[in-house]
Amino acid sequence: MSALLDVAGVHTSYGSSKILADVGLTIAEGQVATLLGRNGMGKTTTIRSVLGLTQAQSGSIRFRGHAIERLSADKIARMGMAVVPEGRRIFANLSVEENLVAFSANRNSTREPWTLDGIYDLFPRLKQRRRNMGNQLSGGEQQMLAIGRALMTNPYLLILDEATEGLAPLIREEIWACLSKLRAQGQTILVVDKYVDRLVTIADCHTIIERGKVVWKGPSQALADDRMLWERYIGV
Amino acid sequence: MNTVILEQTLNGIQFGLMLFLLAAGLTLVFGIMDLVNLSHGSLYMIGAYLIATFTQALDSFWLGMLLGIGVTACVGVLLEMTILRQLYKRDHLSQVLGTFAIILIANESVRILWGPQPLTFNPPASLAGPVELFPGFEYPAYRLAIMAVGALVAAALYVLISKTRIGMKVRAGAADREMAEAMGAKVSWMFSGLFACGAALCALAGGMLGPLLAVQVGMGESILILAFVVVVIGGIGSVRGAFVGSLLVGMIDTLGRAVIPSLFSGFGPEVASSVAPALAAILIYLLMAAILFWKPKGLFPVGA
Amino acid sequence: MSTVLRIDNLVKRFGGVLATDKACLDVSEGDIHALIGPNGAGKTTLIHQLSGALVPTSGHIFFQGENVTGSSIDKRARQGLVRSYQITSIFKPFSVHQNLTIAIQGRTRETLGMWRRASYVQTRLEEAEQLAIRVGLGSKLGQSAAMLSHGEQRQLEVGLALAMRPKMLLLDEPMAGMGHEESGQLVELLLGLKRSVTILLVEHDMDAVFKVADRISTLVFGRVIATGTPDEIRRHPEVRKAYLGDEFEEVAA
Amino acid sequence: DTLKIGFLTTLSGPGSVIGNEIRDGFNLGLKHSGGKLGGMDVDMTIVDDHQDPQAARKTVDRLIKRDKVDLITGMAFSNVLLPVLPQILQSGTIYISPNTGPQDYAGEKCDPRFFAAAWQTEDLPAAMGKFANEKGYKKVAIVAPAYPGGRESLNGFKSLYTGTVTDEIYTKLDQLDYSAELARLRSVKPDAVFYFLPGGLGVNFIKQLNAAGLDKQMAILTTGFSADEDVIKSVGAPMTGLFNASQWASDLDNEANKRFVKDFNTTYGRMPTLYASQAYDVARLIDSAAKKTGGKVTDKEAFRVALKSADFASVRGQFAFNTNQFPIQNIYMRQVQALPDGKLGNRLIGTALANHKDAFAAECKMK
Amino acid sequence: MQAASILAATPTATPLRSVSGATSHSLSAAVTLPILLGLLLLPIAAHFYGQEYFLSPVTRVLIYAVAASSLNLILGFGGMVSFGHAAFMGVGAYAAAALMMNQVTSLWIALPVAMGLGAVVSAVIGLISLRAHGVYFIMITLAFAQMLYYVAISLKFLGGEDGLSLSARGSMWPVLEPLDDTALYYVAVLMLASVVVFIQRLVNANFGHVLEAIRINETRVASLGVNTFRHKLIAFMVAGALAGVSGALLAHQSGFVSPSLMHWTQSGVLMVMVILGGAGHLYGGIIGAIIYGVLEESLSGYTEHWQLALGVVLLVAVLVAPQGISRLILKRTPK
Ligand SMILES: Nc1ncnc2c1ncn2[C@@H]1O[C@H](COP(=O)(O)OP(=O)(O)OP(=O)(O)O)[C@@H](O)[C@H]1O
Ligand SMILES: Nc1ncnc2c1ncn2[C@@H]1O[C@H](COP(=O)(O)OP(=O)(O)OP(=O)(O)O)[C@@H](O)[C@H]1O
Ligand SMILES: CC(C)C[C@H](N)C(=O)O
Ligand SMILES: [Mg+2]
Ligand SMILES: [Mg+2]
Repeated sequence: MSALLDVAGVHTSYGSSKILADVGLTIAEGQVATLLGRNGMGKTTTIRSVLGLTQAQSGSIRFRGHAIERLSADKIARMGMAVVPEGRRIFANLSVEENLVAFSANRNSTREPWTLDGIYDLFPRLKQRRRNMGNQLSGGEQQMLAIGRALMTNPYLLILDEATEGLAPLIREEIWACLSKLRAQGQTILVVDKYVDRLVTIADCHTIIERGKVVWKGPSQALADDRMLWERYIGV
Repeated sequence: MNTVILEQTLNGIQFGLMLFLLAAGLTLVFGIMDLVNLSHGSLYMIGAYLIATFTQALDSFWLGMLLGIGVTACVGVLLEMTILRQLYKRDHLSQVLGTFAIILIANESVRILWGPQPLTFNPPASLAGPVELFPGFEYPAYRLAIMAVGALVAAALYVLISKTRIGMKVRAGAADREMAEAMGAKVSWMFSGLFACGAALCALAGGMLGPLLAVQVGMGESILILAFVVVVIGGIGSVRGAFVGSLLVGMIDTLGRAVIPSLFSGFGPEVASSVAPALAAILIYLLMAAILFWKPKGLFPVGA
Repeated sequence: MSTVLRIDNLVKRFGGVLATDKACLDVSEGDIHALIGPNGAGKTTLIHQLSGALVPTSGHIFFQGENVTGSSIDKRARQGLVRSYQITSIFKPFSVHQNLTIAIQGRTRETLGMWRRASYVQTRLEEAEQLAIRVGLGSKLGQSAAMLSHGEQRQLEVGLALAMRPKMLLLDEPMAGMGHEESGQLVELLLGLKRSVTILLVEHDMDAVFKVADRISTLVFGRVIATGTPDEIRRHPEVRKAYLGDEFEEVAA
Repeated sequence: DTLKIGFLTTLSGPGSVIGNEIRDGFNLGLKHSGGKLGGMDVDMTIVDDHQDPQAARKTVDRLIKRDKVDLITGMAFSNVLLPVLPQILQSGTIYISPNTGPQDYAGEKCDPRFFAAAWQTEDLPAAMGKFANEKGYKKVAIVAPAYPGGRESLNGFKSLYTGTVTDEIYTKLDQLDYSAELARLRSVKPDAVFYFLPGGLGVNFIKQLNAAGLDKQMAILTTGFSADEDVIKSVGAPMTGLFNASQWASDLDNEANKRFVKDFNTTYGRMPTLYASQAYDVARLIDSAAKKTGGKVTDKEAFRVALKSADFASVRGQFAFNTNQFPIQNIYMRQVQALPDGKLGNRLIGTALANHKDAFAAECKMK
Repeated sequence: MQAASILAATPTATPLRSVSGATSHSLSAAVTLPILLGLLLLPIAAHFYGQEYFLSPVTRVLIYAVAASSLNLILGFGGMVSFGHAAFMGVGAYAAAALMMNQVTSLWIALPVAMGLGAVVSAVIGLISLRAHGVYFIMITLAFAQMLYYVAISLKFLGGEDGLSLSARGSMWPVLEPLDDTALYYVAVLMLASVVVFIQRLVNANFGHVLEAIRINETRVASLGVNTFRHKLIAFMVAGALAGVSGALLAHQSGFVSPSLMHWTQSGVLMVMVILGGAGHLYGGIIGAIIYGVLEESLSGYTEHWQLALGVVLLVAVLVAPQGISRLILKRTPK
């Protein structure tokens, strides 16, 4: 399996404050990887750097074999990367259905792309709300919509930044189940989430960052075995 | 008596539809790019000047119109790419200052290029006279043509914005530009395209109204405020709202000017001459204040 | 124990959507009362109505025996009914310290002075600093709120509500976006407030809810379908079906 | 010695045609006086007043206090002139009006330093009122902008018209769309419509009136202000046959006029309008008066007396100042016709009011 | 407090700013004193060089500086972008003209009356429009200003559209005769100085801090127990009152009032001054008014096309000094 995403030596800052120092991360095709760490450690910043939303000062980011660290966000997205962003960021002036349809595409040329019906099967709640505007949804409904919106582009790499924030336990479970299903279908995924106990059962490999630096990398088994790591870096 | 009401109604619709051409571009640029573009009126002026000049040079109204619209769209894109683009991420205040500066520059440049005196040009000869709509009722053919153009553009715009995927993407870019880019939208191109559209609509309005009114420096500002009123009444970013708002404003303005003076005629022409026109003008603002009082986000609020 | 907050047949309609459907609820003084329910059940809508941000279609809200259904946000806040927001709502250009001093100004109603320098009020500055420490932002005092991470902003959000020294706090998903450690701290904080402040807590983090709540109500489709102790709720079949799910026991265990 | 002139006029907006004519006419008069006035070099500051009194007041303040001009002239519109005139007169500066002649300053407020060299605002409309009687129009609707010049013009028309005024319509001074007013006219059905709409306003009015087909339903009456060469040029054939009153005509038979019309044509490539003729006369008037005082204007009183004697060859033929320093002159009737060269233009057809004096001179206490 | 444990690890990459209660807007003596001194000496210099004419435009600029500062209070500090501020100036100006018509010549009467009227009119407008937000607020204030504009046009006894000339300048005890240019100039200087001091105290006081918080997040301030509407209304009235005073002074300075004083373009110019100078900066209104006024006066002396130059200057200003010129010159970092 080749690396779908390869991040090496990335430094990123906001203005004068340096946030990331020498972050590295590799995700092979078909893998589910996580990025873990406490609040404010730079998880979102790493994701933003990868997505091209925040320009990295230095370092290399390769996606599907292309160097993307200087590309614009929209270019990177069209290469097949989609994000469920922190805070959901639903398009408030589009209806639920328009949110899903507006950017739908088959970017990874799969034979069974996600369709509107597929998303509605996954989240029946959205189907009930299909005519509502984005800003007329509850927090959790917005979260479902954000996931659906990302899936509708059929990305090579799906990035979830705290995608279970604000979801009811039942729905959260459905998301985990959905991730497992996606993984089974060969979807490559990068997840940031605080439910580490769930992630170790779903993901293949993990990266922990602390104050902008990678402090640990390893497979699920290693993480599951080492409770010290949890306490030290994730605060569980 | 009935024909007066009919004629005034037609006048109101005609004025409203022209207002719509301006308001449509304004509301899109405002709602979608979140840009308070005071210089929208300048594009209307530039369009009118270009069309007047081309019409005279080519001796054909429609050719002049076509060429003028094209060139104005280019001017719009140029303006967008060089200056306005820098203003998108700024707050509304900077945008007000920046686009106010553009008004000054545009006005003086036009004054230098074309001189301070208004240009006049005539509608195509075929539309110059009146047509008899039904026995005993004549109405200027040109004003009918204006209505047709306005209605056509309104329909096309509505479909483009609310029914196509391009329209959705553009609206998405409006709601959250960064997120739209992260979804793969080339927002800067979309915005340039949208701006070109807005400029073209301005030119169309300028070209259609030019023969009726006058092509002069400052013509943009006087109508700009009305266009803003329309945009706000309709709900910022809503093409449908702009349409309804335009017709409302056009109607109220025309009917106000027609009816109010006769209400005051009892007080003698002296009073009527000073109070009536002022009152007629107040109506529009009263309408806006009232609408915003009941519907604080306009008639057709959009999004957040 | 007396009832601090009484919700009586509250209804809120958005066009065709019944977001709150004849909801009834009593919250006793000093309790931490958790409100759970599926996404879109109407929890946030209820909080909006309790705080005064939304006007109910019908029904009544009584706070400390007084009908507050129609009164404004600020009036309720002055009476001691204070909320935090699900979507973070802080003064982003201000520093953490400034955020908190404004909140204290609101509580002490020192808002109309036009001559004396506000920054000369030493006690206020000190209180704000103490508050910052309390919500875990002691080291970020001078940093502008915009530059805090998501989780840190959530901490500040809670700080603003606490600055009001409320009689009753309405917390809408205060833990969303917080890491385990921060959630843990917040749980400690809430436990510390127990008895002195009545709390209505909306939260999807069940670990936290079961740890702090005295009573739990479950909202489904705008109706309160069950109210009880944590144990009762945990075992309540309808709640499990609508919200917790079957796997929950193993997760919570 | 130099003569400092502040020349303030309207050079932009719908009224700019008028200001433009006034400036060009004055410049030609200056040229015909040998580039000097009364033998003095002329230092002239030309400023656009934008037809805005606030702006005009600032400019006048500067002209008087900073540039210390000897006299001011140029303004086209009464709504600009009236607010600035007190400022000018209080400072002792002479003002010679090449166009508007408001009623206040013809009567009670008449002032030794104020000269109206064109007409009193009621004069030409009054002639049209008399003409409407002669034509036998029983019902006339009248239209003007709501501002002093407009109100006075309609008063002027009414002063000699003996039929019924069916409708008195006032419009906004910056109005360009007359659809509402035209609809009103259509419903009132008068025998004729008299309108006073200076500059571009008049152009739009008559164009829109024609487009609405109203020209076939009522006779059209207007003054020279809305039927002169500038208007004919932009409106064209529909103007044919229009009667209009003016104190001047391009085919008035006198030497001064022939020279003026010919040279204006060669210098500017167009026929002059009555505005140009008025301003031309102002330049010639200043020249004559300054000559009389021996090239000195510092003696304001002497210069004033010299101006009042109006010892110059007006393009209007006979011309004299009344006691209120407003003109005594003939008002002619003209008609728009195809001229011998095939172009459309005004032709003199008779005298409407001979040796006309304005109606307010009696209220003026000056001798 | 058992929960007081601070986060174990926090990134400290961001530099800590000095800790103060809230934003501070100081009146730096190094800037103010020389300017004040210069303003006080200007007439003497003008007389010496025989350039008295310049007192008129400078007085005008100072009067506009008062109006712009009052607008800056609500626009820059309070976030209430009023597009109708010229209306309050107009109200003050008409008040002064009406008093003058009735032989009330003392500015000691005219100025307070204009101030009161400005406050009353702004209270009425504020009561209705302050419920709106953002662009809708802008447009509602515009609507009311336009209504006042047309009311002024229709009021025959105040001159209607044609305007009203003041018969003379007012007097101001201890000067008992009509003020000349120099005296009026000093009145304007005094007025501006007091307005600046007042605004400076206000924005640094409790009220100012709350006002700024309202600008940033009004609902949040309300949920902190503050009646935001009342605070906005008070600020709006203060600004309206100050604008009224400046209008009265302008009437006496120019000797003529007309509806065009209230035209929306006038409100636009006031806004441009504030933004140009720096919205929310203590000196924003003043610096904006001065730069705008000086540009207008000086450029119009050089070229008929001065508006082109003015436009270019404004455009450059907005591109290089997004926070306004005052922040550029005075190097005060924005919050
Ligand atoms: N726009 C910004 N400007 C300056 N600093 C920022 C900005 N956004 C985030 N930071 C800082 O960068 C650091 C890392 O933030 P980031 O959002 O990447 O954290 P995170 O790991 O995603 O945290 P969380 O779990 O709370 O979302 C934080 O300390 C935060 O204060
Ligand atoms: N302005 C609105 N217009 C129409 N429907 C709305 C509006 N606001 C909320 N709703 C609907 O009302 C219902 C209740 O929403 P609410 O935000 O209260 O849910 P919630 O219980 O807080 O959910 P979550 O746990 O996901 O935050 C949802 O179905 C939502 O779609
Ligand atoms: C004829 C017009 C140009 C001037 C008009 N008589 C006035 O008094 O304003
Ligand atoms: Mg994050
Ligand atoms: Mg919620």
